This record gives sequence, structure tokens and C-alpha cells, in this order.
Amino acid sequence: MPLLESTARVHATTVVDRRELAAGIIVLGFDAPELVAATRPGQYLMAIPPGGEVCATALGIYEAQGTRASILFFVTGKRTRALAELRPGDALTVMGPLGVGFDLSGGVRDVAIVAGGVGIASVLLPAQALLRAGARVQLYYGARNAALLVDAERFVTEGCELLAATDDGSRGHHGYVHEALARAPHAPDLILACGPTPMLRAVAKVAAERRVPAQLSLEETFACGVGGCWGCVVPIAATSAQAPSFPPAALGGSDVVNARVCTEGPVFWAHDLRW
Amino acid sequence: MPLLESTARVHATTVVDRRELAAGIIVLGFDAPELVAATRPGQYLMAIPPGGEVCATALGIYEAQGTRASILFFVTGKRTRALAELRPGDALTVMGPLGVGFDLSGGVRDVAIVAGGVGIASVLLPAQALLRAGARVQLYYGARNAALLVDAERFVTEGCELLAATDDGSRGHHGYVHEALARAPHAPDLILACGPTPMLRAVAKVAAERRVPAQLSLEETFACGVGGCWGCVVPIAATSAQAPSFPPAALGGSDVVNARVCTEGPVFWAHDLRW
Amino acid sequence: MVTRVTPDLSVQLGRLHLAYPTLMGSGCYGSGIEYAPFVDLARIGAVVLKSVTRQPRLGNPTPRLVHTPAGMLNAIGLQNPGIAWYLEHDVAKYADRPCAMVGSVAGFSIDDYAYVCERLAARAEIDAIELNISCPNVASEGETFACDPALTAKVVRAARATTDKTLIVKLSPNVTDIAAVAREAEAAGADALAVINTVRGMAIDVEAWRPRLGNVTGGLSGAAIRPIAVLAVYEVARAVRIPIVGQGGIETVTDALEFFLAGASAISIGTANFTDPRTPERIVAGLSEYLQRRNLTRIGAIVGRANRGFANRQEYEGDQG
Amino acid sequence: MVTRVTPDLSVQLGRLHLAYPTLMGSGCYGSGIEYAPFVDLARIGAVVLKSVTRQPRLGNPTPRLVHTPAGMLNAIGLQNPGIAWYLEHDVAKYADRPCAMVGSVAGFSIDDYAYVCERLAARAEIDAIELNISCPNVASEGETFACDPALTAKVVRAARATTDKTLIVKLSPNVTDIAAVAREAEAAGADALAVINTVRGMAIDVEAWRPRLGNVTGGLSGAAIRPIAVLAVYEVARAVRIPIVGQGGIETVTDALEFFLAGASAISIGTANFTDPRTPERIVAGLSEYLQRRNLTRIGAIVGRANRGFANRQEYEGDQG
Ligand SMILES: Cc1cc2nc3c(=O)[nH]c(=O)nc-3n(C[C@H](O)[C@H](O)[C@H](O)COP(=O)(O)OP(=O)(O)OC[C@H]3O[C@@H](n4cnc5c(N)ncnc54)[C@H](O)[C@@H]3O)c2cc1C
Ligand SMILES: Cc1cc2nc3c(=O)[nH]c(=O)nc-3n(C[C@H](O)[C@H](O)[C@H](O)COP(=O)(O)OP(=O)(O)OC[C@H]3O[C@@H](n4cnc5c(N)ncnc54)[C@H](O)[C@@H]3O)c2cc1C
Ligand SMILES: Cc1cc2nc3c(=O)[nH]c(=O)nc-3n(C[C@H](O)[C@H](O)[C@H](O)COP(=O)(O)O)c2cc1C
Ligand SMILES: Cc1cc2nc3c(=O)[nH]c(=O)nc-3n(C[C@H](O)[C@H](O)[C@H](O)COP(=O)(O)O)c2cc1C
Ligand code: FES
Ligand code: FES
Repeated sequence: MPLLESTARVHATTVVDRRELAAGIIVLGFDAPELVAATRPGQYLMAIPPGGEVCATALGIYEAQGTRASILFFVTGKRTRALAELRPGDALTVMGPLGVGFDLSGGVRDVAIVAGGVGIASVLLPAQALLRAGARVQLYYGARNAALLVDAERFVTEGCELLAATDDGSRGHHGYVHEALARAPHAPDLILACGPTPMLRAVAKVAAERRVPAQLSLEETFACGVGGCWGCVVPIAATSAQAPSFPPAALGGSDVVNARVCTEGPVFWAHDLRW
Repeated sequence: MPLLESTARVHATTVVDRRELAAGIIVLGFDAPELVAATRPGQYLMAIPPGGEVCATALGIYEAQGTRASILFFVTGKRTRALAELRPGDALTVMGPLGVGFDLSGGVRDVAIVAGGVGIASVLLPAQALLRAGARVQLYYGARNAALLVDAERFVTEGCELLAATDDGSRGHHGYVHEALARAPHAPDLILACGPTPMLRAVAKVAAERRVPAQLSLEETFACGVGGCWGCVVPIAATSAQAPSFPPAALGGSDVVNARVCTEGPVFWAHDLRW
Repeated sequence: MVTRVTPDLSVQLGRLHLAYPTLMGSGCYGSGIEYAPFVDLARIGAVVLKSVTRQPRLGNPTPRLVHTPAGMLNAIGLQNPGIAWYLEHDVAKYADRPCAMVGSVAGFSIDDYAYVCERLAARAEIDAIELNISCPNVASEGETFACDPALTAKVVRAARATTDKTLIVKLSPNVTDIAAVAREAEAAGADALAVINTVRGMAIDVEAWRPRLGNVTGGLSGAAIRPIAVLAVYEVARAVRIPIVGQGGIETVTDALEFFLAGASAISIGTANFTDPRTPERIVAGLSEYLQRRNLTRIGAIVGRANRGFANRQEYEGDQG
Repeated sequence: MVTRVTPDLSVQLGRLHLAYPTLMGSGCYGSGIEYAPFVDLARIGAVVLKSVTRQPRLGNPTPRLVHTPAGMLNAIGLQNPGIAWYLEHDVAKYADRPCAMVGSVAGFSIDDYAYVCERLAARAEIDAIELNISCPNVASEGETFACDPALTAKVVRAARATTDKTLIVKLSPNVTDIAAVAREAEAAGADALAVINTVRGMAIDVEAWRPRLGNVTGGLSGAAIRPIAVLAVYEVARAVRIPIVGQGGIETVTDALEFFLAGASAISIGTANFTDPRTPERIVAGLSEYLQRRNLTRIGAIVGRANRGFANRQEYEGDQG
């Protein structure tokens, strides 16, 4: 049986570093050289929480350098609570890298990255790659308040221009992050975005208005995370290069198919989405 | 509606002391002066594990003095694992004291207490009460090996005579604890026992053979712990003073009724049991 | 302008008025007296008493309980002293009751149900009757009535004829179409429906090679069955007009809200009392807060609102203010 | 004298011989290929493929998944490209399969089932067929066959006529008497029964006041339903002589043993793969250890042993040695 051409594997790793960036926002670093070698910007992994909860949980690959990768997550429920209990020296099993990453080909020079809340976890690697390739990277970074703009300075150190937005005005633009993007004097070549679905919809609208191509990293409830259950779909144009193999005649005039966020995505072109 | 004449209450307490007596055997001390004041030897409490597991868990009241009570437990499953994570300063809610304790009336002078494994948690208070009343107390204490004879010295300090038994012979009698009891040169006035069901059955047999009255503290799977669900029953003689109110005619010749271990017990006279 | 008033949590089930929409599940809460040291019974709606039968029953052999993932199996087997002894020795204790007392009736024939229902309902201490036609733990003695719409109709009609007090009929999830059974119960005169009783299940001791329960099979309750119960309430709510007492795995206010939104007018709490007896008061407090936050003045305002598509319920009035 | 030999875990389901008694649940494991980077497929018994229908299906609207206590609800809605496209584009990928491939057939009429079954079974890459007559997530389009013994008999007979390959019929727990359905499936020619598919359920978003699933209702799987599934296997095992593939919430070797002891000859793992894809290999290792510890030489020795009371199964041989 032909295997998928996949570099994803189960990695039994060890936590080597734990930082609490803000109350309930954790970064766990772990040694996984093969994962690092295989990871492309925008990919994610499935973390298996200790204690055998019902499903593993999808998390962006935040950092990946040398032997060290990390995840950054908000403690929202059972599974992230279990992960938050891990300390350096504890075992951690992850599956990855998974999904398609951002498409950074095409020699883009001027990129706006939009991150909302925990979306920040998926945009460090693309920012680093773009900066390495000599692009200008503006980070539009929104959160409820200044304290939740975690690791913002890190991105500045890497070379990004930071444009913060907070719901309460405690730092940067007072309001939504897409509003800051809409007001930017010149449009970028490309927009990359990761964050809550309402933010992504708003970014897609701004991108369409300003006629800038945009890639959105979507979030859906996952079960398998590897393409086996078809539980995580989003409707996209049947003409998209990311559309799953499907008989065109079956669509009965509709041009929409359901693509798996975990496998065909999580990154889709905004203009392909039919949500 | 007439309330039960019960001194049991919900107590919101704080852990003040945590000791690991052996791997996976924990004592948690907490401040609960009203619980202490109400507790009689052999009673238990329901501990509500942090995290909202399905049911609270029944644990003997190990120590009770002044403002301080404690529980002693073996980490066997989800609920005791959750309790084992508590540290001094953490909140702990308990309901108690519950059940009937040992009957120490009648001026007994020479008592054998038989404890198997975690059964030790329910026999410190009766030992102390008997010693205070001037009785001789022999503690027959069995465990798999010497390391699991936790707090044995504590009982000696209190004034008990210790007769240890271990499955592997690493301390005291090599074999079961009831064998040590069967071989004792003179029979005691009274036997009190707490431990695994097979041990209790063996103790009951020895007690019958030697014609010594015995009180056994039973263990059953509990749900409510307060007499509301009738899930924890054991068959006893309908003539027992502990038999629940039931129409005698209904028994159709049988002399057995099902009594709640949590409420009519957990301590029953061995001669009343029909198990 | 928004005035924050304490929302009205009261509920009407036939002739029975409850100050709070929280009932304590039959068989889980004894006679209520057992829980009096731990909760303020005046802050709950009603205790549904342990089911009583015509003849005394010794119940099933031990073990009667097994803990399972997010739930538990029970097979008590309706241990009870029989209606005669019960009327003589137990019922008088409820004279000064701080909340409503709902008598629960179980049986093995239509005549049994009518007989016990009539005698129990005649007592002033009993405020309403629940017909437990869905106990999964005595099946060996006959078919479960609630698994058959025709039998359900007959037994409800017979019980209905014996009393004017509120008659709640407790349905079983162990059927293909619970709505069909619900319709029969309504047509036969039920004032309200309790949805659901436990789901049939079993656990095996893999070392001893035998069932973990003395009765072999049991009834599954607790959070594990909540999605099954929410759907049952949703389907029954679309089939009948009488109020529903939703139950099955309610542990938190969020869980309770799922049932109200699915179409329950009241809820019942069973297994979650075993986790923490303060569960009912937490849920009542949480319901008040939720309604206040959404500027709603009464619990009825959210009943059945999970789907604007159904038309046969009258509570819809939308967020106010 | 005791010799420790590696126990024989192989199992025979009709004409299908499996090296391991572990199947991967339909709809949970894609085509198996998706899991190949994470597990050694040569160490599992069979992959039951995602169900395929006559016509292509776009499936249900998102959200299709909700996590619930100790389980999850799904409402995928049988998204698949239809049998024609499937035969042309997908089946050939299984030519060099490292384990058995069981095709899963779903449909909305007896004719659908027979049509798809015949075409799929004709392919050499497909080792056996499972008839999914129990999907709870397409009910709006017609009654679930497995909820009706007579319909079950008809659809199984029609499928049986199209192939000599092993035919596994997948039953629904959403019935009062699963044994009655099982007997009909056996009489109509099923070689084995898959017990159980998911339990119908629902979850509600209490802030948005709407169902959490795009399809409103879904199927509950995972540890929450294990007691329900164990009982279903136990009851079916006493009603039929053909082998049973037990499933519903199997996560550990202990869970798997419950199903074998209840009467399953093989087991299927679905949701637990989402927790950890190493679950199947852990269970296989655990079964070997358990049998060795008890001096048993083959998995068949424990099938149905939870209750010595049933007489119609032949595997009983007691602990040996
Ligand atoms: C491709 C991808 C990448 C992702 N990357 C990241 C990342 O890098 N970092 C990160 O933090 N997250 C990320 N996520 C999201 C993350 O996977 C989920 O948030 C995570 O699974 C949460 O798991 P949990 O068990 O802790 O919370 P859950 O229990 O799943 O809860 C999540 C949310 O649902 C709510 N909720 C849970 N149960 C209920 C209930 N019964 N009723 C009402 N509401 C409820 C909670 O309040 C919470 O807000 C990603 C998701 C995807 C799909
Ligand atoms: C009156 C009374 C007093 C008690 N006093 C004490 C005391 O003082 N100290 C004390 O430690 N205990 C005491 N117990 C026992 C205690 O209540 C239980 O052991 C406790 O509830 C364990 O809870 P748990 O969730 O940690 O373990 P559980 O999960 O309930 O497990 C308990 C045992 O069952 C086994 N088990 C659990 N799940 C499964 C499964 N799915 N399949 C097979 N086996 C399984 C475990 O291996 C374990 O040995 C007392 C009990 C009673 C009735
Ligand atoms: C230990 C136990 C005993 C029960 N006994 C009865 C009973 O006698 N009569 C009855 O109608 N329901 C009985 N039930 C069912 C409950 O009243 C309730 O309907 C069911 O458990 C679902 O709710 P829950 O998940 O909140 O417990 C019993 C449930 C449990 C757990
Ligand atoms: C996401 C998901 C999709 C499923 N799809 C199918 C399907 O297409 N056909 C089918 O017969 N069963 C399907 N099932 C049911 C499983 O095969 C299995 O019978 C059920 O989930 C119980 O086992 P489990 O608890 O181990 O998952 C699906 C289950 C899940 C969780
Ligand atoms: S989560 Fe299973 S296919 Fe995407
Ligand atoms: S545990 Fe409920 S009556 Fe004893």
C-alpha cells in the first residue's frame, strides 16, 4: 500500500523548558530534532496530553530550531490543562508535523501577518522565514489587553514591525486588529492570518477590498488530526488546488466541496473559502 | 420534616499537612474542629476530590484531635490520585462524620484489633479510645511487606502491642494476619477488624471458632455515602439491631435483609452478617 | 433601562407548583431526609422519592454499583418495604417537608401501578406522583412498560384514573423512538414527562470473568449519558405539549441550561449529588446569574429555545431589554 | 509444566482470516493510509474503510464534531465520492495492503446496498464487506435499517446474494432489543456482526442557543458508551452463533478483554485512535501478556467466558495448565 509522502511521525519527547507568558498562557519547549527538520512554517502537531484524555489536541508549532521545538497554548479546557501541568523532565508525545503550511513562494517582499490571541503560535516560523528571505514583515497583533499580547517583543527582536491592537485600548489600536490592517496606508503583497474565526472572516473581507491575496490558518474541532475522520471540514471552491479528490459531476451545479482543515489545510487561500 | 439526628455536615477545610508514608500511601491532615468534635471511633467521611469526579470517595477518619483530623489512603484510582495531588494550603471538602463506629461499650479489657493494608486508617481512633479506657490492645497488622506496614510504630507509641504479619515474611508472621490471630495463646474479649473482604471473612471464621465477638468494618462500592441510594448493601440477619426497618412478613421465611454499609454500617457484628 | 430583578425560577408541572425547577432524581436522594444535614432542602424544588412497589422487595444482590468513565452503573433492584409498610411507617415523616415530595411508583402489572398510585396519591404528604415505568434493573420480571407505546398508554391511563394530583411519567432511553412513547403518555393523561431514566449497560471483571454487578446488567447514569438525554428531551419536546423534567448527567449550570434549551421546563439531579451535595444549590445560583446576565426574568423564557424551528411551545419571548 | 508460547491472536470471521483480532472502526481510520506514518499497519487485523454510498455525498455541515464527557459526538454524514469514483480512484491503492481491508457499504434503499456491495466485493483489493445499516447521522433521509428487524433481514439477504466474501453486519444500539435484530441478520446470511455503531445524542451551545452540531444530532462514541456496548455484545452473543466484532469505547487492554469475555471474537477501535494512534499495538501486546499470564494459548479461549451460563458458544476450554 503506498504510504502518503509524509514526514509526520509519532515523537516521544521530553519537556526541557516551560514558560508562563501570562496567566494561563504557556510555552513548552521539547527536544525533537526530526520534527524540527521536517517542519515547514504554519504546520501544527497533535499533542497527546498525559492521562489519556479522549482526543489529542492540535497546536501550532511555535518555535523550531536546531533540536528544539515548542508549543504555545492558552489553557482553555481539560486537555490544555493537562498539558499545562507538564514540567521540564516530563515525557510528552506529539505527532507531526501535520497539515500544509503557509505558501511563502513567489518572492513576496511586503507581508502583513495578522495574529489574534493564540493565533500568535502559528506565525513565528513564517515571520522568521520571510525575514530570512529579506521581506518586510508587519505583525498586526490583536488581543484583549496588553498583557495578553504575549511575546510581542520577541517578534520585534526578530525584525518584525509591530502594530498592536487591544480590545480595551491598553496598547496600540483601540479595537479590532483587522481595523488596523484596513487603515494601513499601503497594501502589502500578501496577508497571512491566524486567529479566531470572526477575526479571519474580517481579515478576508479587508483583503478582498484591498485586493491583496490572503492565506488564513483556520481552526476547527479536530478528532484524528491526520485526515482519517472527515470531522474538521470547511467548504471551499471545488476548483481550489486544495479541494479533495471528488467527482465534479456529483456537485450538482454547486462549486463547493468540504475540505479537511487538518489535511488539506489548516492554511487556505481566503478566496477559496466558501464559509 | 424531622431531620436525622446527625452531626454530619459538609466541611470546607484546608489541607495543613501531607505525608507520604510509603510509595502511594498518603496522609492528609486538615483543620476541621467540628468534625473532630463529632467523630466517634470507626466513622468515616466522604472526601470530594478536586476536579469534580463522578463520586466522592469514602475514607476512614484516621486521626481526630483538637482541631486536626486526617485521612490515610492508598492511591488506587482516579479519585485517590486527585486527592494525592493536594498540598498544604489547598482546599479540601469533606462530608462527615458518617456511619456508625465501633461499639466500645461494655467495659472490654482485652481487645484484638486486626488491620489489613489500608484498614489501618480506621483503627487508630478505636485503639486510642480503648487504651484511654485502660484496655489492653493488641494490633494484628498485616500487609504485603514490611514497607507497607505504615505507621506501625505510631500504634506502639500509643500503647498497642504490635503483631505484624506480611505476605513475604519481611516482618513478623510470614503469612496472613488472621493466622497470627488464630494462634494467639488466649482469646481476647473482643475483636475489631478492618481490611479487605477476604481478610474480614477469615477473621470472622477465627472469631466464631474461638467464640469471641467480632466487629467488622466493611468495604463496599459507595455512591452517595449517606444512605440515599441503597447501592452499598450487605445481607445481614433481619433480627440484627442494625437491620433497616422492613416488614418481617415480607421476608418469606428468609431471615436476611440488605443493610446499607454506609449508614447501618460500616461496622457490623460478624455474627449478624449473612454474606 | 435595565432593572436587575431576581429571576423567577418557579415552574408549574400540572397542578404542582415548584419554587425551584430542580428535582432530585428518584433513587438517588432517599427520602430527602438523608441529605438534610448537607443541603438546605428549602432551596430545591422537589425530592422524587425512591420508587415503591406493591409488595416489599429485597432488591438485587451486591455489588449494586460500578463506577464507569464519566458515569456509573447501578442495579439496586427497587429495594423497598412495599406500599403498606411505606404508608404506615415512612410517609408521615414528610408532614413538615420544606420542599415538594413526589412519590415514585413502580410495578410489574398495570394493576400494581394503579393500586400503589391510588394509595400513595391519597396521602396529603405526597404532592405529586412519578410513574417509574422505565426501571432497567428489574427487566427479568417482565417487559419494561416504557419500551412499548401501547403498554405505556394503558398503564398511564390506569394511574391517571386514580388521582388528580400531578402525574409525571418517567420514560426510558432504551427505545428507538422515544417521541412515540411520549405521545402515548401525554394522550393517556400524563401531566409531565421525566426524560430520561438510565441507559442499560454492563461491566465485566476481567480477572474474575464475571459481570461486575450482582444483577449482571444495570442502568448507566452520569455525565456519560448527557448527550443521549439532551437529544431525548429535544425529541420529546417537539412531540408533546406537556412539560418535561430533563435529566441524565446534569452536573453544572451549563449542563442544566442544555436541558432547558432542549425543551425541559425543569431538571432533575441524580448522580451529581454523589459528587457533591452542593450541586443543586450551585445550579440554582447559576441559573439566576445566567438569566440576569441575559436580562431574562423567568426560567420559562429559555425553555425549548435551542431551535427556533419548533412551533408547538409557547415560552418563546426572546431576550428582553 | 508450563511452556510460555506466543498466544495465537488470529481470528476467523467467515472466510476472512485476520492475524490480529483488532479492526479499526469505519469512519475513524480513513483508508488506513492516513495512519501509516504513525503505526505499523502490519500489526493490526483489518482496517474497516470509510463507508461508501451509491451516489457521492458532500456530507453534513460543519461543525461535525463535539467533545463530550469521556466521549465525542460526530455527524459526518457519510461524506464520500460515491462508489463509481471510489472504485476508479481509491480502491487500487490497497493492492499492496499490509493488513486486511474491509469495505464499508452504506445506503438508503435495499437496492443501494446490494448495488454497492456487489461492485465493491468484486474487487480483489477488498477482503470483506461491512454493511453499515446503523449510521445515525443520515436518519433524515430514511429510517435506520438496523432499528427494524424485518428491514435488517431484507437488506442483509440482498447483500448476501451479491458476494461470497465475508459479510459483517453493523448493528445499532438505538433499539430496545438488539438481540432480535442480530438474529434476523444471522438468519439472512451475515457471517459476523459488528456491535455497536454510535449511540444517538446531541449537545447544545448554551450561549448561542443552538445545537453544537451542524446536523443537530450525532453519534456518541468513546469510553462513555462502553457499558452500553459491552451489554449489547453480551446480549447478541447469547442470541447468535456467528462471531461478533465488539466495539464502543475500547481504549485499553482491560476494555478489550471486557468485550472478548462478553462474547466478541474480535474488537474494533475507533475513537481511541484519536487519543493515541499507538492504542492498537498496546492492546495487541496487552492481550498477549494477559493470555500468557493465564496460560491460555489462543484468544478464542476467553470469548464469551464472562458468564458460564450460556451454552451456544464453543470456545470454552478453561484456563489451561
Ligand atoms: C490547526 C490548529 C492549530 C491550533 N493551534 C493552537 C495553538 O497553537 N495554541 C492553542 O492554544 N490552541 C491552538 N488550537 C486550538 C486548540 O486545539 C484547542 O483550543 C484545544 O484543543 C483546546 O483543548 P482543551 O481540551 O484544553 O479545551 P476544550 O475543552 O476543547 O475547550 C476549548 C473551548 O471550548 C469551550 N468548552 C469546552 N467544553 C465546553 C462545554 N461543555 N460547554 C461549553 N463550552 C465548552 C471552553 O470554554 C474553551 O473555550 C489550534 C487548533 C487547530 C485546529
Ligand atoms: C467505609 C469505607 C472506608 C474506607 N476507608 C478508606 C481509607 O481510609 N483509605 C483508603 O485508602 N481507602 C478507603 N476505602 C476505600 C476507598 O473508598 C476506595 O478505594 C476509593 O474509593 C478508591 O477510589 P479511586 O477512585 O482512587 O479508585 P477506584 O478507581 O475506585 O479504584 C479502586 C480499585 O478498583 C480498581 N479499578 C478501578 N477501575 C477499574 C476498572 N475499570 N477495571 C478494573 N479494576 C478497576 C483499581 O485497580 C483499584 O484497585 C474505604 C471504603 C469504605 C467503603
Ligand atoms: C443509584 C441510582 C438509583 C436509582 N433508582 C431509581 C429509582 O428507584 N426509580 C427511578 O425512577 N429512577 C431511579 N434512578 C434513575 C435516576 O432517578 C435518574 O433518572 C438517572 O440516574 C439519570 O440522571 P442522573 O444522570 O442525573 O443520575 C436511579 C439512579 C441511580 C444512579
Ligand atoms: C468520527 C467518526 C466517524 C464514523 N464514521 C462511521 C462510518 O462512516 N461508518 C460506520 O459504520 N461507522 C462509523 N463510525 C462508528 C465507528 O466505526 C464505531 O463503530 C463507533 O465509533 C464506536 O466505537 P469507538 O467508541 O471505538 O469509536 C464513526 C465514528 C466516529 C467517531
Ligand atoms: S480531524 Fe479527522 S479528518 Fe481532520
Ligand atoms: S452509598 Fe448510597 S446508600 Fe450507601
